[in-house]
Amino acid sequence: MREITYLEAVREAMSQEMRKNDDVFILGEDIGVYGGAFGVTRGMIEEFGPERIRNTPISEAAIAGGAVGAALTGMRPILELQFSDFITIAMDQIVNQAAKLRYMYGGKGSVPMVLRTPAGSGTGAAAQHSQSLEAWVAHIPGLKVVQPSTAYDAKGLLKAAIDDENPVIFYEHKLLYKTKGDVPEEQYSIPIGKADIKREGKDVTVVATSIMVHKALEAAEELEKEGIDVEVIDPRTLVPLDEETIVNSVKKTGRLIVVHEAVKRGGFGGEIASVIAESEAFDYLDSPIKRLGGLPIPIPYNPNLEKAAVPQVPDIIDAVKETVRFK
Amino acid sequence: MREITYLEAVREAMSQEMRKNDDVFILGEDIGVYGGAFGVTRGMIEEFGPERIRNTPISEAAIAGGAVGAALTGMRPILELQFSDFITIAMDQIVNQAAKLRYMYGGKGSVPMVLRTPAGSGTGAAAQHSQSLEAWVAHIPGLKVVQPSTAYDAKGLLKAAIDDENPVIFYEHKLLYKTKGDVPEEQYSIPIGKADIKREGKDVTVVATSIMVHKALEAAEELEKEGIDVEVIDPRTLVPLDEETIVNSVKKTGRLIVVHEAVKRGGFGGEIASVIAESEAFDYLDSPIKRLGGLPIPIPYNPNLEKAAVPQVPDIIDAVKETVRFK
Amino acid sequence: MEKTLTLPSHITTEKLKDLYKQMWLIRYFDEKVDQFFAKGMIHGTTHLCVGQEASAAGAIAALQDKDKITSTHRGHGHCIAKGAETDRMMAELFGRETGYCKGKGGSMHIADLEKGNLGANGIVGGGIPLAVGAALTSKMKKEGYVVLCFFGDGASNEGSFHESLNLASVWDLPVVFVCENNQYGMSGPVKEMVNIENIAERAGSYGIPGKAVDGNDMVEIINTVYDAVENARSGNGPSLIEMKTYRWKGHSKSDAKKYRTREEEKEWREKDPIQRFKEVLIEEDILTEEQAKNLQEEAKQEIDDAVKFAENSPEPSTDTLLEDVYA
Amino acid sequence: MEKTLTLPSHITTEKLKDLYKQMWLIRYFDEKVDQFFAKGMIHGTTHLCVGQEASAAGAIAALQDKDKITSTHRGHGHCIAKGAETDRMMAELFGRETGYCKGKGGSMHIADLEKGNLGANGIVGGGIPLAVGAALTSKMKKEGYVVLCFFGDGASNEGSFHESLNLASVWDLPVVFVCENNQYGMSGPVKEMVNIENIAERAGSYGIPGKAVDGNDMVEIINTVYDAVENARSGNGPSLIEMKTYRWKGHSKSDAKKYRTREEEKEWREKDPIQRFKEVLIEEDILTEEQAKNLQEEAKQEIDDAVKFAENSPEPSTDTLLEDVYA
Ligand SMILES: Cc1ncc(C[n+]2csc(CCOP(=O)(O)OP(=O)(O)O)c2C)c(N)n1
Ligand SMILES: Cc1ncc(C[n+]2csc(CCOP(=O)(O)OP(=O)(O)O)c2C)c(N)n1
Ligand SMILES: [Mg+2]
Ligand SMILES: [Mg+2]
Repeated sequence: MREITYLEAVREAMSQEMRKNDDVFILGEDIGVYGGAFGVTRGMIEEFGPERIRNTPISEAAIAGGAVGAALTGMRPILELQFSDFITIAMDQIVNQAAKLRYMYGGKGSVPMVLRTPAGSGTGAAAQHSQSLEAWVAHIPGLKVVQPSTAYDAKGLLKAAIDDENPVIFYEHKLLYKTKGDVPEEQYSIPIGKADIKREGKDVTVVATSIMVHKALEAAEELEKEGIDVEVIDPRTLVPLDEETIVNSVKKTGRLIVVHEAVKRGGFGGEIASVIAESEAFDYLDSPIKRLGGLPIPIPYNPNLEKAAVPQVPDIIDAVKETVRFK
Repeated sequence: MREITYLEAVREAMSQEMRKNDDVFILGEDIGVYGGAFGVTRGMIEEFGPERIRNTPISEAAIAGGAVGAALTGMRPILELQFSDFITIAMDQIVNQAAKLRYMYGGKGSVPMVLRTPAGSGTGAAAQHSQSLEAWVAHIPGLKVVQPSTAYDAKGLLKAAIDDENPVIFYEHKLLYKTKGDVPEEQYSIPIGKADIKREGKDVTVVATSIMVHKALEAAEELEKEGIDVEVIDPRTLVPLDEETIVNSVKKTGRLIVVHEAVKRGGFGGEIASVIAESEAFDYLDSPIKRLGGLPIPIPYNPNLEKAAVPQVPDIIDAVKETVRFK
Repeated sequence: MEKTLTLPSHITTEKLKDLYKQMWLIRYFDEKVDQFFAKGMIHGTTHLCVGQEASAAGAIAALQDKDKITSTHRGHGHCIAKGAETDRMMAELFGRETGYCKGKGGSMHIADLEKGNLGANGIVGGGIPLAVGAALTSKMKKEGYVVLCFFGDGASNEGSFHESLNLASVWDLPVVFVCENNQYGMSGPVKEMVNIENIAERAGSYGIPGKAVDGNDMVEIINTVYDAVENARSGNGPSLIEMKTYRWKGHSKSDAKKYRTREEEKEWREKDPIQRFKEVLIEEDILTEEQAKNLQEEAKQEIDDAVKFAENSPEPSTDTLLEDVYA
Repeated sequence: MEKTLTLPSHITTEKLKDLYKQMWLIRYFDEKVDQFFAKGMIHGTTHLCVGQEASAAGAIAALQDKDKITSTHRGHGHCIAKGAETDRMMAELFGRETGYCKGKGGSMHIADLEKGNLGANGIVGGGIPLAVGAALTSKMKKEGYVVLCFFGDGASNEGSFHESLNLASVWDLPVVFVCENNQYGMSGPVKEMVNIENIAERAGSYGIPGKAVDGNDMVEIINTVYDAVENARSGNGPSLIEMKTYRWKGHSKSDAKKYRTREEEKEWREKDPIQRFKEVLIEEDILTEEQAKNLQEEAKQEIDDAVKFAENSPEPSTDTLLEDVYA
């Protein structure tokens, strides 16, 4: 299989679908000749033209609401929100409109749209451009929430998201854009709601999301040298969450660590930890569940500080050792 | 001591402070002669005049940002956001500005403002006017989050919030406005970050927030008849969270149930449950931690449906029994 | 019987009679709702458009069936004018299973997608971006419909208004923005919330036509909206129409109307849009007094029947609670 | 040496010379930053205002010391003009402990509260409501200062622009809104993002004065801003000034500038604001060629020193990570 980057995988998923389905189009800031802030749509306006690759004014509320209105009336818009931090401006349209219209209308209408947006720190863009706010949308009934960690997953999940009849918030991680992986050329779909065991192991389950999947895998390799066998599970989608895969893993390993980049306090890790603690897996737990997440601070600018603000490989290694050592 | 309503307690806290401190003022939609959507500021424009009781246009982003800018330059604004659901429109100013300015500026400046806002369901106002979104702001470093459940707490916590040098999100519950309680006439302050044990008990700890405190107390009374002794803890503030009080209680009872009205998935209950599970109290747990929260749906209009969407007294009773019965 | 009125050709004398009856339907509907709320027979809140019948009936009369509307919290009139069945509307207000939203939406969320009513909206300004999106669909799919977007004077101070009008303008979309200026928000007088004479002047910011009309004059409304809609349909882009009118009732169910005088109310009641329309129709020999009376009676009867239908309809089962969130 | 130029009285010939040097400081500062980014010596991103020196230096020259500004992501020029020390600015870009934000903020978050610079802002349009709030403080505390609020052409399409200008207008606040129209957002040409000739026309929506000026003409800028500021100071409320200018560099560090032509860039380089200002000063006998050269040299030297200061400053310790979140 061919290797392409995560960024190319996202672009390919969109391009292939747009070739087949005239209802799909993209709107967003600077997605035309500029190619978007991270270059994801580069080249697309040349192929699809400005009607389907719609450069918008800097008006996050209107473009989000515009996508909702277009979706409600028969289009399948993909909204590129330039940085996921800017969802703060589009929040009403996403949460009070997109997520709720169908329910409020008593089951009429649907809002088949995808909001794609880059999240996370590590680029030196500081506090207003580096957040991981997926916990907000995961809290809102009516939305689905996807966080691919690999090029392969990105392509397959984006296809599924575009095909979904509901609003899907699709988080891309800035630092993953340039990572490469094997990706089939043809279209394929990864079901939304299916976790992936990225590494099998028997001593401890690490549930990691987005970029933390890679850090967990790195940690696992280190730990293997010390004879600790880590299972790494990537939920891939937070809503719906594949509880079954995680429960089964914990029943096997008896230990659970949850890692995300988002601030730990109030992050989705609390949800995952609690769901497992409330499940049949509770009886199998040999040590307390551990959560790793960002510090309770805005993301700082200085690169050393920035790195120290979110979990890194050594933090995961330490957490695993502590968990495995318990009792 | 005199009995007044929760609503009157909120108003009194503001009025007393405004009489003493010229820097304190209120801004918000319809807070003038109309008295605010729920009547909280009724009579205040007559006492303090339109300069300090500032009726605003329907512009949630600008009024939130206006409060931030005023706070940064020496005022102590209280922003009344008409319904807490509308924070979706003010989110950028609260999250990207108010919460982060001081940190981004390297510890310079402060934003002493209070955003007061009514939350919760039960009034038939349906999906866009009934949410409990406190988990969002509790996830954001730089904000403090307060949720009083009684008239007494409302007055003392609001005084503390106004005195605080940081942005405080102060959630009032619509159904609590008319509830009464003993409230001292003089000013007093309840420290932000101190939980309150609303009822002592030895069999199970129920941590409940806002209106759920009352439902938990009702449940406790019922359960007492069956010989089950419930301790009810009201954290009162989510950020900072008084972990110590909860940990000590769980060490005593060995059982924990967390109840909030907000949607369970991704709600702050996951945080509380996880914090306790990660603490020294873990070893004392005799049964799995249980969370009760809203169903994963927008709040429906029909009163029966509306009630069924969030935890009620019988749900708490059932959860307690199940927990106590465990093993 | 020859018309000497200048009106669009699809406004036949039959249609004019229908419109007269429709205005009464709107008025009786909302009068009934008012009574039921006063008696506590309806849950939640409501916003009545008594006095504003012309802006709803007149503006929508200018449309073709395939055209769409977005509505507001004060949406009963728009909904009836766009062809909704009053019995299912009333059932919705009663929270019944037979209601437009199966009892899940209530007054602020009635939608009738089949008839092109994209829904009322509880968020002030929330529907404006949706209208832009629906217009985008029309343009991209060449569906030939125009979207009529209703909102209030208060809503014109929301950021969504600004962003949406700009977006519709630069994308040349077939949408007509209709500001129903009823002189107040909830309580805020437009004179204190806006520093210009006519909200229609705001069209200048977007390079689109803007026009203020007498919002209680059916003939002027129909003609003005018709021209704007057909202009939009021809590909000439959006425009903004302001209709000066007045709500006779309080903002919502509990409103002492302290923010305005009884004299002002009286003045506006004398500009009763139904009465004025009747005078035109009689003057033009389209209607006799007797026929007018009959139409009014028919309307009253329809609303009485709607109430019976609603009262006799079953409550939704709580089994439906979790349905309709996702498509 | 007599001035024949008409300028506000506080603009002495000394001040004019300072301003000339200041423009060079701004240019050299950003040229250096550009080089360091190209070499990968600075982390993150940056937005350079080379070519826009007049709008920063000229507008701020019109202020009194006690006046305040809010700035943007493209804020180095504003910051220098408001009196910041270039060494501490450069240190901030290097992420050093001696920087304005102790390395926590970076380019987009430099603030200098003591000098009245309320801060750059990473959120497009995010600073506009802050300016309104600061102006409210001035009015309520009778502090007599005016706030100058900078933002770009792109920002004028954000809802925050609309809400803020309206609010400032109805509250008659001492704030002057300055739109630096550099013809593009990140890539979006103002001509495609706005359907009017001058953004200044948007003042009409708020009943405030609006004026478009040549943003590369120091004299016109100083006089226009001075009049607006003194008008605001006298209690006559806000106004909007648009400065037509151009950014010579790309939007941020990686920008192929495909959205514009090299010819257009050349045309605008010929309108170099520094060169034009020099010509005026020489024409007016305020400066000789030689003096001009010296001032330019001094500026260059200051920036070279700033770089040395930054390079020699220590990195912040990760021990400071958790500090500065709360006051
Ligand atoms: C975003 C938002 N802010 C505030 C409210 C509360 N609210 C409901 S209706 C209303 C007044 C709206 O005024 P206008 O747009 O003039 O419409 P009218 O009620 O006069 O028809 C307000 C403030 C809301 N529902 N949504
Ligand atoms: C709310 C928001 N949307 C988008 C961006 C990304 N962004 C940063 S600068 C910029 C262009 C801003 O254009 P303009 O206001 O004209 O300022 P200029 O960069 O031209 O100085 C964009 C889109 C942002 N930082 N914030
Ligand atoms: Mg109104
Ligand atoms: Mg620009």
